[in-house]
Amino acid sequence: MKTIAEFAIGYEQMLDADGSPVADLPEFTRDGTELVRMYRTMVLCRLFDTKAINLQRTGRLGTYAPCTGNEATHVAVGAAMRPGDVLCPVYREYGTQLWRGVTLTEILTYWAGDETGTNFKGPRGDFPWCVPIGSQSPHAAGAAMAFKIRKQPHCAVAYIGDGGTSQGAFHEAVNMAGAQKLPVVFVVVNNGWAISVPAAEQTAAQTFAQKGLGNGVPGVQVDGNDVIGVRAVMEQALARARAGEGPTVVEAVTYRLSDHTTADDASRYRPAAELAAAWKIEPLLRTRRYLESRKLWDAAQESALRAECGIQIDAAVLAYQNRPAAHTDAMFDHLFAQPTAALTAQKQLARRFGIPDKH
Amino acid sequence: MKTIAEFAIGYEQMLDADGSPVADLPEFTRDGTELVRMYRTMVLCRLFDTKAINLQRTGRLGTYAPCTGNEATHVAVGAAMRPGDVLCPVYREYGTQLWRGVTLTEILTYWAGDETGTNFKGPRGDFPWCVPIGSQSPHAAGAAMAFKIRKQPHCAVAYIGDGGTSQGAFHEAVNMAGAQKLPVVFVVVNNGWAISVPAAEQTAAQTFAQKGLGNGVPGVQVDGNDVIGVRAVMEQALARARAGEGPTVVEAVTYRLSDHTTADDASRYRPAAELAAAWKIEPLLRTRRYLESRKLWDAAQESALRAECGIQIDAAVLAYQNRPAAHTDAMFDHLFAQPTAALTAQKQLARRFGIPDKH
Amino acid sequence: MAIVTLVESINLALGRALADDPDVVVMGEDVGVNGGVFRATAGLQQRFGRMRVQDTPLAEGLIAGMAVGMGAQGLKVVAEIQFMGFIYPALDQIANHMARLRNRTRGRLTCPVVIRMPHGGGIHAPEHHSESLEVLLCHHAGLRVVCPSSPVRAYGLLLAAIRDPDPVIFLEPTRLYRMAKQDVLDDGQALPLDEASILREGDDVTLVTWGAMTHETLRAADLLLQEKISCEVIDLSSLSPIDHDTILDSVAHTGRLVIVHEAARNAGLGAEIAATVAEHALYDLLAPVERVTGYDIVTPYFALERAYIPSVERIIDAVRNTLKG
Amino acid sequence: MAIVTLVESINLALGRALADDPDVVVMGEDVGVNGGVFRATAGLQQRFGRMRVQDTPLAEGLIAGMAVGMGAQGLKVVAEIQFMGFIYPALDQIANHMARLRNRTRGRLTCPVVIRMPHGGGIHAPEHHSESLEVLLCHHAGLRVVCPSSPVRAYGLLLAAIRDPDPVIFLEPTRLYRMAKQDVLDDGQALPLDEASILREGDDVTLVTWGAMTHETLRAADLLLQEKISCEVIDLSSLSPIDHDTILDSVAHTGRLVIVHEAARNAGLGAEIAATVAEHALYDLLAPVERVTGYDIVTPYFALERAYIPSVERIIDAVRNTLKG
Ligand SMILES: Cc1ncc(C[n+]2csc(CCOP(=O)(O)OP(=O)(O)O)c2C)c(N)n1
Ligand SMILES: Cc1ncc(C[n+]2csc(CCOP(=O)(O)OP(=O)(O)O)c2C)c(N)n1
Ligand SMILES: [Mg+2]
Ligand SMILES: [Mg+2]
Repeated sequence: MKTIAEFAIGYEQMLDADGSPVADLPEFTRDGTELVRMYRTMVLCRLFDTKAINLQRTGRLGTYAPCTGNEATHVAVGAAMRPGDVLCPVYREYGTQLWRGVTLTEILTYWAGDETGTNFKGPRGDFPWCVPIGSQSPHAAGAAMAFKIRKQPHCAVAYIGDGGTSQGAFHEAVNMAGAQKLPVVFVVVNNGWAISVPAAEQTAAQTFAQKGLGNGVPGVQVDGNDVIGVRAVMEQALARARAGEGPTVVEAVTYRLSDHTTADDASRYRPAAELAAAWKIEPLLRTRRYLESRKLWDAAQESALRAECGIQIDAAVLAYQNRPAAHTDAMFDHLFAQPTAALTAQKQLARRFGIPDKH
Repeated sequence: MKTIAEFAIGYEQMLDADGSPVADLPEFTRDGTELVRMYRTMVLCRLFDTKAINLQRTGRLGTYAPCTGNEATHVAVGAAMRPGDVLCPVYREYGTQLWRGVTLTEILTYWAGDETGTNFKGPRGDFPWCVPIGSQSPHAAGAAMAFKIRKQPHCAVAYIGDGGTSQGAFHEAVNMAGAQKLPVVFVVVNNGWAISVPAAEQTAAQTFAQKGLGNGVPGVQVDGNDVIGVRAVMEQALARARAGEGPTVVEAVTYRLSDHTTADDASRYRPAAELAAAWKIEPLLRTRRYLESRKLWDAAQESALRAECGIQIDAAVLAYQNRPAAHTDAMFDHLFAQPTAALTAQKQLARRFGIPDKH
Repeated sequence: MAIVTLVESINLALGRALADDPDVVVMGEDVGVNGGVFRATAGLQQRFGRMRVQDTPLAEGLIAGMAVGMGAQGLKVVAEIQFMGFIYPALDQIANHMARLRNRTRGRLTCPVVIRMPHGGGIHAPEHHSESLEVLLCHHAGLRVVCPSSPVRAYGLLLAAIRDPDPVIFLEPTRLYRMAKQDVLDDGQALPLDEASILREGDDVTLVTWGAMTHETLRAADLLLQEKISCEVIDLSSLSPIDHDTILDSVAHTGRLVIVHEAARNAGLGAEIAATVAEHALYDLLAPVERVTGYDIVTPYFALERAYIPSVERIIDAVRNTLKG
Repeated sequence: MAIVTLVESINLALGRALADDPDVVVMGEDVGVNGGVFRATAGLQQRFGRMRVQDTPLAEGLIAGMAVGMGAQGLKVVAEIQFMGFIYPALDQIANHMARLRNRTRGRLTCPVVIRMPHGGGIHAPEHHSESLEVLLCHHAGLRVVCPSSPVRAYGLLLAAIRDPDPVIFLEPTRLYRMAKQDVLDDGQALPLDEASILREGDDVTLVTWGAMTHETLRAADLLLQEKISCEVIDLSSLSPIDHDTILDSVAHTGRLVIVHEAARNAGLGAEIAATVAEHALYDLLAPVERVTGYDIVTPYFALERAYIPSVERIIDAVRNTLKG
């Protein structure tokens, strides 16, 4: 039997767990302020997570999906993208969204069950959070098709989780993007778990980077806790996409250091030892160490940063808590450009009964 | 960047287009009568196709999906399977079904729009034809899961076309089968076209054998016009599956020598030269040549066979035409084991109005 | 003025939309070189190129999902689903995204998308090619569902659907595709959405139907007229929202209502019409409402499809029942 | 006798079915070690092993499609969909295969499958976690759709669904999962399918509802009783087929009908009930039928869900309307 096709998956890591460079660092790392900005955003995410979980625990927020542990991937993807690009997130990639201009207040408002949180003032073209797993992948292919039709220099970036790659919609989108060489990058955030299902039980694939091979789309795996490595790999994938060479599947290997959401209790299914080991390679510390080694950062700046983040977060929470209360009209006003007769009548009915108390 | 995973796709061909062996032939080819039986079934399929198309053209059959050109693949798959296995076909793999005991009359009855055609008297466990493209793949994974749970030695075989591999359901099933090492083989019949869409536009993948790689499932490509090669590859894949080593994606490269169905006119979209070239490598002639080279076949047997097939087909058509006319009760009698009250009432109503004439 | 079939009028409207608006993109399976399995897109790829008239991979969920992504970028996607029985893989994108995007982003992102598909049976097609599933879409807020009954209405309603800034499901009555021809003026004039149309005025009974069933219903009305029974025939046209006012006005006049649809009876769209009358016109009713529908069974293979599709005889029978009352 | 919540009664029924019948297999996302996101399958994998209580990959279409393949082999699959808003990817398999397999093979292959899922809102869950989509399933012939209203009924109806040789969609009222406890005797006794249950007898108005809305409806009935308005409250229980006889008998007695459901009004299941009454009990009606339902909007995020879910006040208001008539 002769061999007619061969494929390989590469692995990229630039900063190891101690923050030591283990590869030639790319161009962008020359710019220290940029690196610091990335680190600052990572820390903001981490601290915001703590705050949001606390708000939920104290009844001031709905179910919340934390991002702790995945900050390097999220921030690096944001930093590699351009403003005109379109992001199709899942629900926990706050680092990317913050970089692109989504506000902490919008994030809280969304998790408080208020649609105004998805009306981003910043990245007007970005898709909101996508709860139905896998369904965002075709949106990215569609946005990319629009860019291709209009000959625009933009790219779409679609996130998906390790669990999400089991959804057919993801494969359909990857196949389409490959067939039409669409300007899109599919980022698989392999954080080890899909709620209680470990990645190893989700698929026989030894990597998630290879998820596109069946559909003729190349893939690369990167240490998702290495903010420099992820950004480098993303910049290459985005450049390739913009050059009309087609999509890439990027697997970022990281770890969900939190529960799945505040409604979940990972201790029911996840070995404590695995979690402890994951904490040893988490992304923030290694980034800080690297910045310190480059004299771009020190303890004083660290404590200053944490203080600033605290202030920024408190301000966001305040704005969130002071936002106008939702009115029943809001349920009816945005369904259609031209509302139907039935809707107009029902809107009056809803006004009449308002928002009853729970019994 | 270091390489962390490598994959290869092999290609198998045992009989070339002239019918000359180009590899060591497997065990089963020692059995001349078995080879002849395979050839006879291929010829029966070809002649049946002509008859069915003629019946449709003359208003005695509904839309029909021909199998001309794909007979080697279909018969070889049937010959490699065991009676206890379960087949999940698409709609044109008659060679496999005939081998497993489906009758010509049942095939005609199905395409005449009569459900009794799917109540196979032979392979009771086989799924009927599956029109919603891609939706049969999970059925095969499910049947395979049942075999695994019950520790039965059976396998499931799911067909899919080149176009069908674009459906997410196919990838979901392949991923599941890989993750649980289910006893199933996915056969991609790459006949070059999905109605008017050429395989090359359907995907960027250079082979369909690789469709499982993303989900950790190995694949092999075989000359689908080589009945010996296909059977050999299928026997290996089935043996692997039975041994608990998991699924395989088998791509059989063949060609749809007919229109998509009798409702299609391929001349609208398909280059005549491509069709002519495909006729030069079609499966029947090479099989016959090989049998002749082994003194297993000659011109007299050929004409005798064609006469026998004609008689067999005419008998099947007669039985088909003499089948009892469908009664309106049949629409109601098989929905539930326990019919609902509404159904019982509606059944009476349907009786009252019967089957009106067309106006 | 061209004398065309319904499917040709669809083709005219698509060509017009593509010519008028560079943001219009037609996509689907076999819509390109092949011009669609029913020829609805014949010649369009040749005229407008492979970017604006696209063959897609074989995946309905992908088609709908891409339409969401393209629509959010402002493209007016007109996607074809080859048969309504193949809509299921697209429902997640249609219901969870297309119908919701404007609402959940408070108007920031929208979906100016049309999804066209053949609706109903009667053409001796194979399994899964004859389904009437309008109610699955009508139940979802955020969608409009339209179903024309003639070449003229198909042309005008499809243009209206394409120009509407929100998602519209456009159901094309399969067995009318080539049945009757009409003069269609390709003048780019759209018909209003959200409105039913009265096909025939009458005094004794109101018949409400849509799509291909207008054919059997009008024929029943003809035959009944010979017995001096005068039927008002309403073509619902807009399956969501339903133009209840037109129906209620008619029932106020006739006092009798027969609803005819091909889809299964249980939880079919006819129930919504009957329910609304029971709520708002109870005292106008001189007789119980009647529904003449497909039976509550799996759409049969075509050998029995004529026994499944409501017949002229069944419609006449139902009208007689209401007159007994 | 154990005093349990509704979700615990589901767990008891699943455990009982797994213990009684080796062909029963429970599968779904996170149903194994984690015991399900609502704990409905807690402890079952530990008791019955990884083959009979299986975590699946994250793909609803796959779960339903595998259930078809396993069901055709005679396994009694009890599949969990994590929330009803995620049913869409499974609809192709449910509608095009599960509901049809027996019919299209003329009884040769069957699907003894149950698909369980939480139904409705009211628990402050994120987007897509509060949908009421029963009508999408009820419209499909070949399926039974069941929705219990209490721990006792959940236990008996789930056992009946699992033992039924045909596919059953089992909708579990999310906000009742932990609301009220009941004594549930784990005796393996099933309740009859296809039957509505009268929760309270009354003379003035018939209230028909199901699932979680039985809670608000009974409360409305309580408050109305204080004004000497006596309501008969019917828990539909079987959403498909509908037990119309029980409803028609009640309406014959009360002359008034109010239907309460959480799903959107347009083409909701309430329409089928109202339509059937308009056909078969028109002359029993002393007042127009009323429907108290979710509005025809996208299920709002939870900040407004209480404004969306029919309130006790809205039910009382509707009852008063029918009494005016
Ligand atoms: C279609 C669908 N099915 C089920 C769920 C419930 N659910 C929410 S998140 C999740 C697991 C997702 O895992 P993964 O894709 O790895 O993303 P992660 O949460 O780990 O970032 C599941 C099953 C859903 N949201 N959508
Ligand atoms: C879900 C679905 N979408 C569309 C169709 C219409 N259709 C029938 S066959 C076909 C092409 C199938 O091509 P392929 O998978 O290559 O199989 P082949 O017919 O070539 O054997 C299409 C689009 C269908 N049957 N099912
Ligand atoms: Mg994950
Ligand atoms: Mg093909």
